[in-house]
Amino acid sequence: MENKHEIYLDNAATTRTHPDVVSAMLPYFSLHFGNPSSLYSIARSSRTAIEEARRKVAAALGADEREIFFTSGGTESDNWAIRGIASAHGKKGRHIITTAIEHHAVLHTVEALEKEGFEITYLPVDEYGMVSPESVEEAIRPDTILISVMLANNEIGTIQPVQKIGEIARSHKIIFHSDAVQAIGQIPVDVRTMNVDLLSISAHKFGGPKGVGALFIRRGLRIDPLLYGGAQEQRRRAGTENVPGIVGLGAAIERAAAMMSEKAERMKKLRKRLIDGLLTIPKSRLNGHPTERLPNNVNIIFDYIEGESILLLLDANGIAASTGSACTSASLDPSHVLLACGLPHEQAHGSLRLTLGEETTEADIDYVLGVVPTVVQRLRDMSPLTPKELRTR
Amino acid sequence: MENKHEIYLDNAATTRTHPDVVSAMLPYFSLHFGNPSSLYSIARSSRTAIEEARRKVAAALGADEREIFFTSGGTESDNWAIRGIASAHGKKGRHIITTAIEHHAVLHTVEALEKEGFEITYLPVDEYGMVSPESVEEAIRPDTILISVMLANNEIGTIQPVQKIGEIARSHKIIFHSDAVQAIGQIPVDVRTMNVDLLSISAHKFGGPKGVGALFIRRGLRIDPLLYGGAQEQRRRAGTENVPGIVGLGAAIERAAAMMSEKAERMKKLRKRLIDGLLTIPKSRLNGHPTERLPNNVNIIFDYIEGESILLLLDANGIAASTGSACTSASLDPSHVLLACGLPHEQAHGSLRLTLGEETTEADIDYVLGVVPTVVQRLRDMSPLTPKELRTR
Amino acid sequence: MYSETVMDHFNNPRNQREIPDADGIGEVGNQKCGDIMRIFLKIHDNVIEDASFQTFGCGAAVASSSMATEMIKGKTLEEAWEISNKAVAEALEGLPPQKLHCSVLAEEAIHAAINNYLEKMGLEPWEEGEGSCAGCSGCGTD
Ligand SMILES: Cc1ncc(COP(=O)(O)O)c(C=O)c1O
Ligand SMILES: Cc1ncc(COP(=O)(O)O)c(C=O)c1O
Ligand code: FES
Ligand code: FES
Repeated sequence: MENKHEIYLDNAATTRTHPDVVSAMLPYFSLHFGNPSSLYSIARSSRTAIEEARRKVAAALGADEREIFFTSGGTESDNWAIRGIASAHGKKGRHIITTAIEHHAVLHTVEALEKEGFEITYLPVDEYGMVSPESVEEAIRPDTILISVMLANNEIGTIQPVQKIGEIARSHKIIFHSDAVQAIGQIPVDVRTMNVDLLSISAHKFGGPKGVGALFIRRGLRIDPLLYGGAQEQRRRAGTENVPGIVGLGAAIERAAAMMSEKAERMKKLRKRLIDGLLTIPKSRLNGHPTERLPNNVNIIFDYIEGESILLLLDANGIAASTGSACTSASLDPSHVLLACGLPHEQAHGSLRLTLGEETTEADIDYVLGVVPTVVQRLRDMSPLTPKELRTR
Repeated sequence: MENKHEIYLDNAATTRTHPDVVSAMLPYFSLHFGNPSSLYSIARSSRTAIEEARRKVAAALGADEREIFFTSGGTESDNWAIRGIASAHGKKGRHIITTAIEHHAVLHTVEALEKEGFEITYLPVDEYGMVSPESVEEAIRPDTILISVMLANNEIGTIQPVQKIGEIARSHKIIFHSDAVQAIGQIPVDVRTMNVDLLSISAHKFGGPKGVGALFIRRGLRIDPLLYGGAQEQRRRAGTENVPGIVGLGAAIERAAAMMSEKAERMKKLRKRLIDGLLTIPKSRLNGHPTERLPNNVNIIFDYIEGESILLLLDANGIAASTGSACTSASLDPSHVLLACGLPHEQAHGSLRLTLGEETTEADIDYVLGVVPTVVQRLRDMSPLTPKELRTR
Repeated sequence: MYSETVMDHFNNPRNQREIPDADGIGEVGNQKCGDIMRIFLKIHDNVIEDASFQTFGCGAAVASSSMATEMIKGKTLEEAWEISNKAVAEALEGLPPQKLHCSVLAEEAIHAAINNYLEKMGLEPWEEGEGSCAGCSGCGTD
């Protein structure tokens, strides 16, 4: 029942694994299938392939190969970074600083630590979803062991002043983690200029496969494992390596880095066209920062209507979009990100997120601009909140 | 540099992902690539595919679909089972019973818990690597919260009396976990007759892809998450689902279950031929149980020689084998399993593990039986331990 | 995981035999990693005329013994004593980090063989310098 007119504008939820990436992965299922830990020559290809992928990831992040550790995705990377530091440095202090708009992979992990006696400071954001470096500095206490601030937000696309926050963390000798899951392939990421000690990425957000990611761990940093077992990944992350997945991650990040600046320019043009068009709808507003935002992110509130119903009507018109983050679309909670930006509850339920991808065309945007006003009007006519002057019936 | 004469006898380390399994996975990379949590119709195929795979895994294990939770592999399943129970039931008691011959994914996890104040009993095994149910019963204390005993050992193939241990656990109302990673596709596994509450599996051990596994969690069991974040997997295991991997796991387990009994018969015949042939070499002995062992497992000690050097010479002859488990081949430790069976250090370094697979032929076995005696003799001639009468020079 | 030179010395070990009338025999072993190395020396006028080995051990241990015996042949006892595990590993074009201690085993075996000779001659054994095990991951790990 897939629609004939299909426009995929939910690239922040996940992206199509690029066919070139799939081709790169294929030989590692049935041909070079050896366990990379094995000694014999038929396992050599798996081992070499993993190290090649590690080099590509390291190159894309400005890191050293020995600082890249493969995981099962962004969620594991976030969990590992936070829990691994809490466990290794918990004797030194039990205070962690993060923000109110982190992904749940960070927020629910620190909440679990809260139950174990850690204290968490959730930094507020301004109306654009921006964290101020000053607020980070003010929150630091003698027992602070970790600061975790995402590089770019998954819902509203706001890009945080991570470099400055990193400098502050460094000057106080506090470990700094950043969730860069949404940033890769969209904006330049360099672990040295960012001053990060830990950085999370996830392959399926930039044309790679689902179920594989990586954690950058600065050399010399002490961190406990999250997964115990075999001696893989320098004894830091156990488990037989997902060789095809890792190869896919390497291929995807290399591709994404190579096309990034050209793609970002194109995305920004399309984004402007989309935002300008949507804001002609009365009582609509852009969420997130006007300029410091991911090139592919559009997030708009239409007053008086609810998110899920917009999605369903858009879907009926062949447009795949989202409200809030995909991971929470199974839940009914309002967006914690929009609430943190100061929106009231009704509105925090009602945003439309459209995230463009490399396949998005101008014609797609124009089609969407044709559909959305009708959909919004239809729902406003249905809503008890809509004032008279905005109703057509 | 892959050898022309290639005989893969390391199926306990990993298996070739079967081409039919890869075909089943392929559409979920670039075609049905939607995030299963998303609402729109193009994500429906991913969601349906996951639920279909869950049904297949449940059917193969005699479980209910709602009891199957997908993970990134056997290691995560083991870590989750143990840490999740320790965290959820740690207030009730802090004693855990396991065995000396578990996989490192279990052993290193309980060791980490030991540092956090848990007490661990490591049950001994007899010379065949067998745990006695009586020893389990004797080890139980009022504060015991978990028993973890593997179904079949990865090095020596010994199959444990898990059903009896499960009965004991049940009668004492203690949670029972079993690592069944090596058993799937080899011997029947049924979570109800086994009386298990938690059971770990890993796809790449039975023709599925690396980087995906599952944990069976009996309905109603209280367990904490290992990975926090999005609302996936009934809110118990966060992270965007590895859709192609999960589809591959489903396809592989269905295939493995269908061919199991026929394959096991064939494996047992080949295994007998191989063991009988190898034991004609003087001063050689079979490790593990003579009958209660996985149909595909052969593990032999040749006195006076060391494991890695056997592997290297076999590899030069196009035979891929292993000593101990692949996960530890990067490390120098002797096999903890063989030590637990009572072997001295030198011998615990010297075993040869050959694990057959569905592609293994009688001709392969005969070729191996031709090569091994020469290799053993050559190394014995080199070894300072070899007595005069076994030397050729 | 091994260099071509390691594999060459493993597949075609040099000097792999017993010297029945050896002047010095050194045997060292490492229970933990289960390796035992025995070095035989034929010594004339303070010079090593012949050297051979027997090894129970991994690929790196076999290759290290083979290379070490090659390196000490024709050397004076003092020169042979100075051959470090590093030199053996370098001559092998490197060893994986977790296998470095296998070359330490070779260094120790040479020292043991030389001291065995000195003792037979009624001389004081020479003293080991800085513990060669330092920087090797072999002993410390569990
Ligand atoms: C900012 C951010 N962090 C973490 C994640 C989790 O990544 P994954 O779903 O690959 O585990 C996501 C996406 O879901 C994300 O957008
Ligand atoms: C008995 C056993 N448990 C757990 C594992 C870990 O599985 P994985 O490597 O898929 O994480 C393995 C294999 O490596 C195993 O043989
Ligand atoms: S000498 Fe012990 S592993 Fe090589
Ligand atoms: S074991 Fe002592 S040098 Fe490695």
